[in-house]
Amino acid sequence: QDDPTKVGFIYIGPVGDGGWTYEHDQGRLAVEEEFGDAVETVYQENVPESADAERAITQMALSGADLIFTTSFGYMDPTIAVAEKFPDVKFEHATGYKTADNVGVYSARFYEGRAVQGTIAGHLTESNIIGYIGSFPIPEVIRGINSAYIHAKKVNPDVQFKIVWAYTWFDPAKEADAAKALIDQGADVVLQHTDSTAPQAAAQEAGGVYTFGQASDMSEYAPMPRVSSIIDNWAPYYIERTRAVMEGTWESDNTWDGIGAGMVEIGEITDAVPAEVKEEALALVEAIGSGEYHPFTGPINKQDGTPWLAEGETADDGTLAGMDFYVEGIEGEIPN
Amino acid sequence: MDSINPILLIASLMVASTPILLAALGEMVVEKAGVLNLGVEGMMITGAVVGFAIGVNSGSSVLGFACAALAGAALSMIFAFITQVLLSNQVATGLGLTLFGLGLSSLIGKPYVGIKAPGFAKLDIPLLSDIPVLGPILFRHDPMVYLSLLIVAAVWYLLTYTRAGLILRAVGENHSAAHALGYKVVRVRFAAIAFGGAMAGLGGAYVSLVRVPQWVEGMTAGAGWIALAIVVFASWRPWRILLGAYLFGGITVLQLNLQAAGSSIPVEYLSMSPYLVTILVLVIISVRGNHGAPGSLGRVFHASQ
Amino acid sequence: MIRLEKRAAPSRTLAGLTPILAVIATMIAGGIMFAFLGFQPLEAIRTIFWDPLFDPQFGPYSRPQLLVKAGPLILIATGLALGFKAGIWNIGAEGQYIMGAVVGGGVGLAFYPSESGLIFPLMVLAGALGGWAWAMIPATLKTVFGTNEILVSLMLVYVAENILASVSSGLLRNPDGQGFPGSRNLARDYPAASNPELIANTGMHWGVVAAFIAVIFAYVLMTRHKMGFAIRLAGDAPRAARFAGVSPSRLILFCLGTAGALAGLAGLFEVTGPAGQITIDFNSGYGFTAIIVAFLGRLHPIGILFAGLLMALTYIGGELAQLMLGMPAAAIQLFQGMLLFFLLAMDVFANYRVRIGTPEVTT
Amino acid sequence: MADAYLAIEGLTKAYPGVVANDDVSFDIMPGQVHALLGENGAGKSTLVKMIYGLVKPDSGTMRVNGELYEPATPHAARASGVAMVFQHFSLFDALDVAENIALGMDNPPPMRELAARITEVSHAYGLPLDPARRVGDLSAGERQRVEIIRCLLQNPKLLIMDEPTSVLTPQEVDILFETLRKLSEEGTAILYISHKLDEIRALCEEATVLRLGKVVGECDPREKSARELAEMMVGETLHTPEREAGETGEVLLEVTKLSLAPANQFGTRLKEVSFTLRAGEVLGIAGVAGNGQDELLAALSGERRTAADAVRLKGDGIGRLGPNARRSRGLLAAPEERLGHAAAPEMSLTENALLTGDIREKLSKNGFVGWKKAREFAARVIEAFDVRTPGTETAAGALSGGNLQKFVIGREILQRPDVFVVNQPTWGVDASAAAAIRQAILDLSARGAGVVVISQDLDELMEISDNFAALNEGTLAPPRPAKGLTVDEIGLMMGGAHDMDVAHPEEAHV
Ligand SMILES: Nc1ncnc2c1ncn2[C@@H]1O[C@H](COP(=O)(O)OP(=O)(O)OP(=O)(O)O)[C@@H](O)[C@H]1O
Ligand SMILES: Nc1ncnc2c1ncn2[C@@H]1O[C@H](COP(=O)(O)OP(=O)(O)OP(=O)(O)O)[C@@H](O)[C@H]1O
Ligand SMILES: [Mg+2]
Ligand SMILES: [Mg+2]
Repeated sequence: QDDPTKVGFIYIGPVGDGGWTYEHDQGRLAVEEEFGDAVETVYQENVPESADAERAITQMALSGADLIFTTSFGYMDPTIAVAEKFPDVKFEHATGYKTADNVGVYSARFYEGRAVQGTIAGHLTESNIIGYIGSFPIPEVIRGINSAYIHAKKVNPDVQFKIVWAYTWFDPAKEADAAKALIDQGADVVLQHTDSTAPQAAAQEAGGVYTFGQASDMSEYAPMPRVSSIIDNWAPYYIERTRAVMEGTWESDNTWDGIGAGMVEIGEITDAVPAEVKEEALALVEAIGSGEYHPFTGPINKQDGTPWLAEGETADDGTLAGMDFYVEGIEGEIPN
Repeated sequence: MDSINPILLIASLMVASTPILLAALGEMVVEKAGVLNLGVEGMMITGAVVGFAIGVNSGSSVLGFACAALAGAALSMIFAFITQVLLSNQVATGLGLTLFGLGLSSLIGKPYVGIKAPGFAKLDIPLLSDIPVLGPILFRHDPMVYLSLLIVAAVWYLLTYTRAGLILRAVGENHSAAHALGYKVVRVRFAAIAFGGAMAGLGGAYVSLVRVPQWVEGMTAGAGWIALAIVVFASWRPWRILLGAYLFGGITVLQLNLQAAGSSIPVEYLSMSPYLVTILVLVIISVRGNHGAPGSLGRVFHASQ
Repeated sequence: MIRLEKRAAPSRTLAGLTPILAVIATMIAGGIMFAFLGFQPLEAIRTIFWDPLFDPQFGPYSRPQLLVKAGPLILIATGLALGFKAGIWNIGAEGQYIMGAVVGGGVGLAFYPSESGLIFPLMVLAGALGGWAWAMIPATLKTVFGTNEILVSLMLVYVAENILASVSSGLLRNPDGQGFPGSRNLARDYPAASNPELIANTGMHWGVVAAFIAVIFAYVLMTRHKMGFAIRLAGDAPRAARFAGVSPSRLILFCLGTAGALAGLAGLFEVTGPAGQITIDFNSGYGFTAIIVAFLGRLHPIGILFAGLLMALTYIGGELAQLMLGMPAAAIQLFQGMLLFFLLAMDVFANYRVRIGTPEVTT
Repeated sequence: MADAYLAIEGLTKAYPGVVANDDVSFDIMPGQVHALLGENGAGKSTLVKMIYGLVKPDSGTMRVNGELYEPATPHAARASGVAMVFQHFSLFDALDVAENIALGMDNPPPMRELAARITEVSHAYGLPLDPARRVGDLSAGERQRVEIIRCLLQNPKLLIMDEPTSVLTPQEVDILFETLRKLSEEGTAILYISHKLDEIRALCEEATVLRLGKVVGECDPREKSARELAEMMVGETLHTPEREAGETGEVLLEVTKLSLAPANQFGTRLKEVSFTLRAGEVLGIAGVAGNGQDELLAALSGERRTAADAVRLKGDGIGRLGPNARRSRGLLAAPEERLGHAAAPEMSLTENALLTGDIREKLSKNGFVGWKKAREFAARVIEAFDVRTPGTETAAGALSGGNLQKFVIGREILQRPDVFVVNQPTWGVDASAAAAIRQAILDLSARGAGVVVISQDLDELMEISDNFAALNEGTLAPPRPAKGLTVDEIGLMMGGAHDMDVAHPEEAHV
């Protein structure tokens, strides 16, 4: 049949958010570029994680989509529900854990990138205070905080983390305020796990504060304050899965890729970072990418001092996936 | 808990409060003329996108602000036409305006996503800004912060001491009487609504050009509603608008500072505190007797001829 | 010269006719806007208004979805309209909707994994109570202190959203959910707490049933009952209402309470059915959209029924337009804003006579 | 007449379904005090609104000093020397006196200067005013002064007064007349509208009578009796209310030391009001509006609650009961404000009948309204009180003031109250309608009910009351038998001239 393969995307935010949804849409465009007329892509933006999600996915399946990417955690149950009704359509759900014959899941090991950020941040800070803007207290974010903290501490034993929970993925004004509050509190490096560039702008205005791009490169703030970034690069995965559908080789899987597979990219480390620090960071990227180093390698204790990982032991994916504790040394409590 | 530096706190609350201050001042003038426009949010977001787009294209934030004011005023004219000429319900029309503004702004804004804003220089008045304590609080802001303070003073002066202000208040207080004395109620209200729109536009542009600064859909995130609350809170008085806006901005900034400083108050409570405090203040004001609402506020005026 | 002359009483014919005129005008203006954005206007209008109903591919699925989408809107708007009629401005239904879902869902989750048939009715009750209690805050503040209910109810939306974020990543979080925010799926994994489709492929669930009951209840209340008369009286002439023995406080408590309870019910039915679980943003703005529905329906229960369906149609049609034509979501929002503007603008014809020229002299 | 100040020629103005002014012509001489008479709806207000530039005539001309005069706005009218005191106040409660006055002037001097002039001129005319007071805090009489001073400050050549005296005490009326006479001596023409024919006879030297928009006569009112004037207006012979001096019976209503805080910031506090009302008695309570009449009515109707024993009905303390509980016990009331208080403007007459008739007429059952019964009740009111309306489904707001007043009073009287409290039963109602309403009140008392009539119209009170009391700043002077009271005595009971001085003509140089 000559019909182009139809690939659909369900987005949580507007494609114009410059962060999470934006990067997924870049992946969609990469699919179009790769296959040209052989594929047709459709997307629906601003789909709330509510009853609307199930309808949006169903309508997409009804419209003849062969493969549908649902790109937010909250779409998990709706994706499974729709997949039951459309056995011939393949579904890919981002960041979830429920699979079915025609539902695969995929996610990225952002914590690998956080280890690199932590290393750079630990070196750069002079006040020894690193600010961290959290979105929601969920395992992914907590993993990132832990990973960053462990590596910052490794290169700078005096380092201290100050964490602000914004309770949003994306609210520029709030993120700007959070960044300013952290800077007012003495932080000279600000890490963020929210998606807008507002913290970058706040840091630029304050001067002398380092930041890292999140989700997308945010290179417009390079070389300062943005000294590096974690980029979600979904393109290779989307191309690969689309090809699998076109060739009839698609099977349900559970993908959790990181730096090695190119799903997590480390954006250019700018010259604002001293050369030897940059070298050390790149070496870490290399080691993680090749699999010779795992960011969660013991000995690591939990915040309350109980041992978690013994010397040389690495964390298993199960514990990581549900991580709900800080490691030793981080102050404060995780909001329940 | 580490100490919070009050000087930095005051300096940053001034910036955080400026958008709602501008929008609330505009809305106060509108309400003083007897009109309740609930579309502040829609006008702000439109101002934000237009200000940003013009700022980026021309490279001039000043031009961006000017156009944002025009855009807010232009949008408010839809409201003015439907409520003042076609005599529709103001509450519903205002809500429609918000919906419309949100849609319009995201359409206009599509090409501007992910672009950096043009710079907007701070004044940083040389000697003054180095004065300890007062320096950072008073003399290291961008011109819009000063302009907003200037507008507070100007609105206060205008309403209290000038004939135009007197007529505006008269129209809002009792539109039938104002009409009987020969004042053009609808015309005065059109002007007030346009001013309110322009101020909301300015407030929005301040978010996209200075505070954040970039364009993102829905970026005003409810600031327009807060502005409306502040008008009541201030009992329709300009200086209290300033107080209200700074209080709200102050709590918003303070709660984040408390979090960053490792306060033991649970995060949920901190992040809902600005709204809870607003409710509390509204209650306190109403206990004292909520006077000052213009007599004709929200009522339809129809001059039968 | 064009002048408006107030009619002694609003014209009923025109009041019925203007919504239709408004829809047509919106289609025309919307068509022009779509053409501006580079879409085929007729195709866009057809996709929004026709395809969800009659397209062979989507119709069979979308038609029942209209009810699913309209159900909560109608339920909430019916309650809001009672207050609006009486001049009580509850614009915080979104918060009451959230609290209904949280309290009702929470009660259900507390009994997990019970299979008792009492669970669901209990949850319904708790949901209504949750919404009611949340609405009682502005109601009480207004009756005791005279605090402005518009602002308090609105501020409470933000508070409710914070509570929602907190409980969905804390208290009500699914213990088997790998630490992600969001409760257990009530619709899929907890049969005793689920609100399923009652008749297959109709979209009819308890929430829709409740919406229809609410409409009938409100209709009877407003036209036959003394309370409805009191509500209309208070809206038309508050002093006359007091003279007639209507207690303003009781009215405020009744209107806000009913609206809150209905919004709470809508939230409960939503999280136990179509949405399935309590998540950080399960509330997709129904509480605010319902305000528009209430006005589109001219605060009349039957009008609200149609307005809710119409609004649902533009949502679902809008989704199809996004999907099939690549139309941005914002264009749909703009379109809905226009619809409201046109309806409000056309109201003038029901309430006023439009005269051109100076009146002729009749003796 | 070439020397007329204002010459009106063939002025016509139509509203949908009614010609408010039909080919009206007359002249006003400089210095003349000219009365405009007519029933309600005769077109008086419409005519003066045209002169003041608020309403545009459909046809006809006006000339001022022989020049064509076509004011497009009140500003233009003021520029030509025309000033107007409105039938309904055109004041702004939340603004102060000086601001209110400034708003009525086209080129007011700076506020400080204006304040000085207000003090000066108001004293000169014996109408003292404090320019810094908020208008909402003023009594009705003082508010009237604001309107008048606003006009005087503009040195008008023609002063229009649309029913200015309805809120003044007799002494205040005297002072006003003094002022007007003085103005007329100085050459100011005055166009004076009032339903109080005795006033017209005392003040005016020329009268133009309107009926249904047409001029039906001109006369010198000093040469006519009030009855003749009224009959000119109505076009038929008038009926005077009759009463048989019946015996009064047992005590029905007892008010003892009734005190009440004002409902709003502009209200009046009631101070230990006491009186008793017997079966068959009509108690007239006089007083200038704003002296606590609204509060007294609210306390009696049940809209405001008091100590239980402050109000006793047939021996039972009912101070804590609401309006409906009082209705079921036989106490009914009719407030002053027809639209918005006694009746809901957008609702039909049927619904307005239900508004108070529900309890005694049993119009609802288990909370459900019997619309058929309500409609029948409304129809009975319309029938019995000759309410001119197309039908029971007409909105109350569509009725003329007099017809609505008949409906409101009729609605209560048909419910056979034991005690009836009414505030301003005939305010702004024309002579024939007023006579009908007064007769109905007398008939009610003749049937053994007690009636409290609160009114500013002393003639009315003298005509129908057995006992007479006056309310002044919330205090009620003890009731006295009406027979034998003089107008002067009554005026003093009402608070006299409220700190006014009688004008000293030689001082008044504006
Ligand atoms: N603004 C208006 N628009 C339309 N009609 C009006 C308006 N104002 C008054 N009317 C009409 O005027 C009539 C009543 O006017 P108004 O209240 O001045 O009474 P009136 O003519 O003085 O009569 P009455 O003698 O009974 O007091 C009604 O029939 C009403 O329809
Ligand atoms: N704005 C209006 N629209 C329609 N009809 C009106 C309007 N104003 C007045 N009328 C009608 O014009 C007629 C004259 O009204 P007008 O107010 O001039 O009477 P009036 O003589 O001043 O009565 P009153 O003694 O009650 O003050 C009334 O019958 C009224 O119905
Ligand atoms: Mg009248
Ligand atoms: Mg009149």
